[in-house]
This record gives sequence, C-alpha cells and structure tokens, in this order.
Amino acid sequence: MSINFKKIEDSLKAEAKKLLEEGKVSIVLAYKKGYDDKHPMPYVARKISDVENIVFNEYCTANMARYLVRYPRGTKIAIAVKASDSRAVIQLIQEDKVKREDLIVLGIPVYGMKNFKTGKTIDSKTTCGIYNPVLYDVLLGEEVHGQPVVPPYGVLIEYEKIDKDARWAFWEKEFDRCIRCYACRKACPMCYCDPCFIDQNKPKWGEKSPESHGNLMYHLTRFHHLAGRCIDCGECSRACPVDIPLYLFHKKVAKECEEMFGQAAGMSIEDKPVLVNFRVDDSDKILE
Amino acid sequence: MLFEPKILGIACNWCTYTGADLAGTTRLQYPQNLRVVRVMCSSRINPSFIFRAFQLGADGVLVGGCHPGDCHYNTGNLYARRRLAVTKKILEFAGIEPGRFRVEWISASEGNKFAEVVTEFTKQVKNLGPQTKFKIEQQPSLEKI
Amino acid sequence: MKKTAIQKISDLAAELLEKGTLVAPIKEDAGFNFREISDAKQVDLNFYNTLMSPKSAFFPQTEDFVRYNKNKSVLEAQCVDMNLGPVFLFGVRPCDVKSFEIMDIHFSGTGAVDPYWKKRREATTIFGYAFDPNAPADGADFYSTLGIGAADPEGSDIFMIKKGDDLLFKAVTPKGENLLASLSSLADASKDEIKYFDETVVSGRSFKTRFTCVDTKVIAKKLEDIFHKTEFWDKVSEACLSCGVCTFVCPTCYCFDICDETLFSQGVRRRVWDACMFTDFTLEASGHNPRTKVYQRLRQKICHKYSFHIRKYGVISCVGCGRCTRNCPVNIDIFSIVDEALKE
Amino acid sequence: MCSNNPYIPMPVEIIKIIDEVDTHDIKSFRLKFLNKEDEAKFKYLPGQFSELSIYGKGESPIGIASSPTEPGYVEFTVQRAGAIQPGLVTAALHDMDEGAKIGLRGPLGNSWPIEFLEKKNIVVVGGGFAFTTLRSLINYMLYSDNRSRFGEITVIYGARTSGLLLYKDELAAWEKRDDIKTIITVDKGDETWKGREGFVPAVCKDIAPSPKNAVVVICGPPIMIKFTLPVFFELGFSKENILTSLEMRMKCGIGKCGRCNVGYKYVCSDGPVFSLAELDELPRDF
Repeated sequence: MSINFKKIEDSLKAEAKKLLEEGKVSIVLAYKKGYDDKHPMPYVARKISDVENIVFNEYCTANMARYLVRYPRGTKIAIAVKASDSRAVIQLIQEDKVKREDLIVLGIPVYGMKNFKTGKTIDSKTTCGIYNPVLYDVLLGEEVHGQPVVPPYGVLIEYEKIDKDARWAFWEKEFDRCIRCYACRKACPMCYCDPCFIDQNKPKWGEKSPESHGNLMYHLTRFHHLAGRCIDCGECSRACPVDIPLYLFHKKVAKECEEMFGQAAGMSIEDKPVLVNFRVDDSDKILE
Repeated sequence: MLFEPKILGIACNWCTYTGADLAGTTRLQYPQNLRVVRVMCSSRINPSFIFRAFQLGADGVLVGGCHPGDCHYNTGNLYARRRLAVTKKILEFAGIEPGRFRVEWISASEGNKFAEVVTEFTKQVKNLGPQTKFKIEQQPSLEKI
Repeated sequence: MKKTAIQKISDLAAELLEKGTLVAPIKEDAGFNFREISDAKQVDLNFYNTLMSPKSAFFPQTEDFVRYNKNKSVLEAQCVDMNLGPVFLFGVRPCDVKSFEIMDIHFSGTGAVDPYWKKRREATTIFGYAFDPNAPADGADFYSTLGIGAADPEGSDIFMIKKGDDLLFKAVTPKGENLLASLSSLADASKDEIKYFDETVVSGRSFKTRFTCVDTKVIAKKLEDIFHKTEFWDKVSEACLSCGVCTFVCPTCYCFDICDETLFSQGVRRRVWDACMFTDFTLEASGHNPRTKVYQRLRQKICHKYSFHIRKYGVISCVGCGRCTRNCPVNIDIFSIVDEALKE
Repeated sequence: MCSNNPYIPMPVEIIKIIDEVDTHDIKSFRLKFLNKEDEAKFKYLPGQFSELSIYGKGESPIGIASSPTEPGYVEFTVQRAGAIQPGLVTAALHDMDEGAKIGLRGPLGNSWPIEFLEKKNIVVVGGGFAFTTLRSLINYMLYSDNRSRFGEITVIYGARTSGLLLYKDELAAWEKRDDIKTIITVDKGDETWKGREGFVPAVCKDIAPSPKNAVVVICGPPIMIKFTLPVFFELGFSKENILTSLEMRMKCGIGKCGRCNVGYKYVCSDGPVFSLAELDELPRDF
C-alpha cells in the first residue's frame, strides 16, 4: 500500500475550506509550495482564498505544532498533523500551552516522508516511527497498519553497545561541529522558553562562541529539558545545517524515561509530563 | 603523586547537610576531597549544576537529600529523584562513567552514613582516575603568552 | 595562463602549503567546507558550493581580541596577536568572491577600519573557481539575478576554470601573477585553452539562475516603501523560525557580538558571530527590545540586505549564493520574498 | 594589533564617584586616563558617548556627561541597569571604589551639532536620567570662551521627585547665573521642595520659548518626548530644529557589528544625535 498524497492534499484543502467557511477556526496551519515542489513551507491559511495554496506531499516534514505557541491564547486553530506532530500537540496541551478546545486537529496517517535537504526517506531511525496520528478530530486518509521497519529505539542499540570512551569521542566530534545557529531549538515544538537558558547572562550557563564546552553545555541541558517531553519528530536533526544526530540523544533520553517512569511523551492528554510528576513508589533503583 | 579527586557535594539543608554536621561533631573521619555546596532542597539542583561541575573540573559529584517521604517540603526529593535519574542517564550516554555521579538519601541523624558514603565514593572516584572528558581546557594564563 | 590536471591538484596544494597556509574546500560529514588544510590530499574540488561561506577565512566565527585576568588590573590585559603568514584561499566560487568586495566596503572601506579583516584580507591570495556553465544551477542560488556571472574572474587574484579533466589558471591581479609565476607544479596552457577560458568567462555572464534581473535601486526603494506594511511582513514571516542558520551561512552577513568569556580568573574578550534573527539581538539592558516579533526581525534582515545596505554603501548585501535558501529548515527563500515585495 | 585597534579599550582610573540620587542607583564616575597619549587622543564634543569596559563583564555604551572644557577627566553618569536582563557592566561599575581601573573606548558617535547651534537660542529640555549629555552641552556652552558663540540658553529639566534630580549643585549654580534661564520641575514635590511642580510638557507650554532662531535639544524617557514634541510643534518649531539622542543596543560602537542598525543608519556611528527631520526618514524600528 502506498500513500496517496494527492488525495490527502485534496481532503486537507476541503477540510480547511469547510472550517474557515463555518468560522470554526481563524487560522489553518498547513503547508504550501516553497521555491520548488520539493521544498514545501509551513503555511498559515487565514482566508478561504488562501486554501488553494495548501499542498501536501512527501516533503512536508515540518512539525506544525511548533507554530501553535506563537498565537495568542484562545485563537481557534486547525492544524495539520502527522503522527509525531500529533504527539507534540498532545504534549503542548499537557503543558497547558494550548487548550484542547481551541484546536481542531487534522490528522494525517503517513509514512515514507522524505527529507527535503537530502531527498532520503525518513524512517523510524530518526523519528518515532508511528504511522497514525495519536490525537485527531478529522482523519485525512486511511489508517496505516503495520509495524515500523526499525523499532523506534532500535537505532540506539549500536551506540549503547560501544564503550563509553568511544561514545564520548563520538559526541565530542559531533558537538564540535555545532555552529550555534539554534535551529534545533527553534525547530523544536517543545522548545518555547523565552529566554532560553543559554541566552541568560546571569547566571551564564554557557559561552556564546561555538567551542566544544559551550556546545556541550547547550546540548546536554537541552536534552535534559526535553526529557520526557521530546516526541521524537526528528525536526531538530533535520533542521541542523551541520547534521548533528541530535535525534539519537533524544531517543536515548526518551527511552530511559519510558523505561523508568512507564510513560511515553505525548500519548495522552490526561498524562502529566514525567519530570513535573512523581510517584511515591518510584524505585530508588532508577538512580543506580 | 597519588591522584586526589575533586568531588563536589551538593547537600540538602535539612538532612544531608545537617548529617554532615553531625559527622563532624562526632569526629568521624572521612576524606577531605569533598567540597560541599548547601542547597535548600535536593529538587533545587539544576542539572546544569552537575554538567557545569564536571566542566569546571570536578572528578565526581555527590548529591545528598532527605529520604523519600521525609522532605522538608514534602515532595521536593521525589521530583529530584526523577530528575537526577535522567541526569545520570544523560551523563552516561554522553560517555561519563556512571560511578562519577551519585545520589544518596542521608538524614540529619545519619552522620555515620554520610562519612561512609563519602569514604566509599571518594575511593570509587579515585579508582576511576581524573575526569577529563567534560573538563574545559583552561585559557593560557597571561604569563604564558 | 597555466594549467594542471585535476587529479594532480594535490601537487599544487602541497606547493602552496610550503609557501603558507592553505584554506580549501574539503569534504565533511555535513558537506563541503573551507578549512585550513594540513594534508594536501584533502583538497577536493568536486563540490557545487560549500555549506558555510568562505567569509570565515577573513571573519572567523570567533576572533580573540584581548586576554585578561579577571583579578588583575586592566593594564595587564594583553592583545592577541594574529601572526599571519601568507594565506591561500582556494576554490572560491565567483559569487562568494564578490561577497568579499561587499564586506570590504563595510569593514575597511568606510568609517573605522577593522584591523582584523584588513590584515587577513591583505595576507590572502584568492583562487576563484568558476561554476560549470554547462552544468545546471542547483535551484537555490540566484547570483545571475544580481548581475554576477558564473565565471566572473573579478575580485579573485587567480581565477580557475575547469576544462574537461584540466584546471586552467589565469592571474587577475599582480599579486596573483607573481604567485602563478612561482608555482612549478603548473604547466603552460595552450592557445586553445586560453581561448576556452575567455569564452567561458563570457558565456558565464549569460548563464541564468532563477529570477529575472532587477535593478537593485528599485528593490531598495520598494522595500523602504513597504517597510511599515505589517501585514506583508507578517505574511512572509509566518513560517520563519527565527533561527540563525541563514545569517551564519551567508557570505555577506557581518553582525557580531563582543563577549567576555572567563573561566576561573583567565578570560578572553572575543567577537562571535551574531544573528539579527535572535530575540536578544537588540534587547537592551533596560528591558526595551525594539524587535520582539519574528516579522520585525525578518524584516530587518531582508531590508538591511536589500535596501539599507544599498542606501548606505551603494551595493546590495547579497550575492545570490543560495546558501540561506538551501539550509533554511523551513525552506524560506529570501529572494522570493523580495520578489513578492516588488509585486506589492 | 594593539595600536590603533578600535576594539581595544584604553586603561582609565576612577578618581571620583558621586552618588547622584537618593535611590542610589545613579552614580557619576570621574575617570582619568592612565596613559598621557590616550588623553591627548581622546578629543570629544558634547553628545558623544564611550564604551565603558570591564574585563570579565563586557562593555556598555554610556554618554559622556562632562564637557570637553573640563580638562583632566571624563565623567560618566551611569544607572544600575537590569530590570529584565541583568546589566553586568553597570552593576560591576556601581560596586567599584575610587581608584579602581577600568577600560574606556571612544569617543564614539557624532555630537550635538555645535556649528549648527552657534548664534542660535538654545532650548534644552531634559527628563530624568537622560540629562547627562545635555549637561555636557550646557557646560560647554556656558564655558567663558564659548558663551558668546550662542544666543539665549533656556534649560527645562524635570524629574519625578527632587531626589532624582541629577547634578544638584550645578543646577543651583545655573539658577544663580543670569546668562542662562534654568527651570527645574518635579512631578510631585515633597515638603522641602520649593520649586516648580508639574510635568515637562506642561512646563514647556508654560514657558513657551520663541521658535525664532531657536533650536530645541531634547532628551528624556520616550513618554516625555511623546508628549513634549506636540508642544514645540504648536509653538512653531520645525522638525529640523528639534534634536534628540537615540538609544539602541550597541556592541562595537564603530558601525561594524550591525546591532544598532536602524534604516540606513547605524545609531553608533551615524548617531546617536539626530534631528526629528532625520528620524522621520528612518523606519520606526527603535
């Protein structure tokens, strides 16, 4: 079975049009054509005439949940989400950044998306590998059945196996490349702090220059801040101009959180993020 | 020369810090490698403190808090437990030896335990040797350039 | 005019390495980048264009000014010397070469002179390298729109054009001529090759990338006129994440921050690239920030490059290399916005 | 690299610290150059600014409060900043004692256009803490050799309370002189306050300086400027004859770092002094 992107695009347009016509939402977050067909851009449709510009193809990888926090509270928003994007929406609802009742979630079950920079197919090595949106009001297209090609945490195995010194050498090399453009945090739907801890000057957590120690501080702390909140959409690594495999670390932290606290991020709007929650019977073993 | 590790201790004001006091007043012997920072609660510990400590040259970090259930603020250490567990996993995946970071629950009356933990932890860190991975190389001092 | 086989490029690199520092494109995990070469074999010319722009050869991301000891008197602070020998910047595309001229006007042409830029510029010999006019453009760049040819030798000291398996070298400036004469690993070029070189330079001018040519003065005026049209800027910036990728990869973005970085007592005052897209770029200590919104920052970026810069220095601050477009996480195309603005 | 490098500060010593206001968050620092050559090079005019530099903290652009007619030192009046983003430099400066050594880069920016002001009547309007470069200008004009070059001088200076007035001794001295008209007002005076009460716009309306051959030099909080400008327009002042000084985040101070870019101007090198007519040409982005 393959995904019929044209059909999804059509139903997305129809749904957006209907919602705007009925006045149920004031904006629709979707995609539009960029400078060519292979490079679509996030798009905000505000008028019925805008709907024509909406596109959906295999390069529409951007996580639109990133834009939710930009609009004033109470704005009625319809948002087109893929599987991991819907988890971001759930996580934002959990953190009270958006209200469930303000959102109309247009779920898109999809697989085989392609990275517009490299043209490679995105699989569960770099993302969560779920096919169907977890939360939706309207499902555009048909549910996809089947298991991910690679288990979502499968890619970690080889890195967990290697010796810790080799792992450090690996990360040192990767972080050294960082140019501190902050595309990772800006592309991340869960990174909405203003100011970000790294921009504070008192206390100054890390240096601004892209040297290894400042980079290490920035990335490690960012991984920590996203512990139990990262929904594994892989946007950070795709946004990175120097290809740092940030998804690896995020996956590792997500996996540990899931194992320790028995809850994955962004799966249910009733959950609380694991690090702002506790159980009295949490085992001390997690500290070992 | 024998390697003497630098160990940062972050101790909660109500239990571990008082426990350390007790260890002192009862004249228990424990290694001098520990430098203690007092915080009001173990949940006040920002994980960045720990990353920063390793960057600034700590060979080990020991965090002390009240026993779960005994927190002066009722639930502080229960949050801290989860948070520090994540910190530990992050350090481990980045390549820091897990033995360099430890969380212990030590109450105000457990001066003995405090001395024991510090002795044992120091020994452990000593065996691991100097921590060089996170440590920032110093800017050359003015005299050298 | 000289030539060498592309396979033998490492011989030339070895010779240049003996004469000084060689900065050339090498293949890295994320793409090609200009780096200081230690091994002549690293040089790799099989690139369309590099990921980061070559501006870092003259304007590195961090530049140390002063070393100090926090606990000692200011009198003991020491300036950091550059100790520059001859530098060879190898394989710069024509549009990037153009960017150096634009940056020259800013850093050493008007007002106070930036000594770091100037010294580095003087120490460097630039080897320009033509785009292949027979190969298609990559789709993101638009240098021809701004009047830059695919094989414009101006601005380089020595210009290189690929002909089949050979690389042709022509000196453009006296500095380049002296260097070219002293290079023993190069052979003399034939008449045919000289002809091919000149023809390629000419045909490069008619090579077309995206967009049609527009007078820069028209763009400048138009952007100034619509500066206060908030709806327009709101519309074009709604996808913008306000990260710093576009400015960091840009060959003509020069904004920087001056930071003091202290560890224990030793510290260094240095300048670090900064980006007008960051929220704290204009945040004053009083708490006032004139550009809190994404649209204000994107507007500043675009208007600065395509309008203010022209009014202040007479040249557009863009060379159409397409790096910002290629690397944008959300595929914002800067010139499409300008194009849209012209239609407003 | 050290010589003629615009990024390297000159060493100076703090020779005097004056606590200016009763909230103790504004102090004047009198600085003396440690190298004679630096002092000779440091030729400035009222309205220019400098970067005060403390290694380990950073740099801060501050307007020069002393006048070039006061030889031997340069003075800066600095407010401890940091309601939102902690002001590292100003805080460190406030914690310093006399005798401490810091760095100074400058003079930077343009100045009040002295030649343009010559032979004209000058109305100086200041509010609160933004009086520093105005004080420099007034002292420059009042200097015995210079006084004859300028026409009538009117100073209107307001602050929230009498305790927040800067340079109290000098204000008193000006009030006694007959070649300068000094009007000092506070928003709300306490029991000891015997002077004028009221906001600056109202006072300006009251005084109603004649626009004939006159120039207004105005500096103050945005809200004051917003309400004072209409008063002067009504009196018949043209935009070319109203001058003000802009504030913007700066780093390099020499027009290189791009931070203070507004329109085609850099506030640091093309400013900070602009006439309203010039400001009208710039986009409202500051």
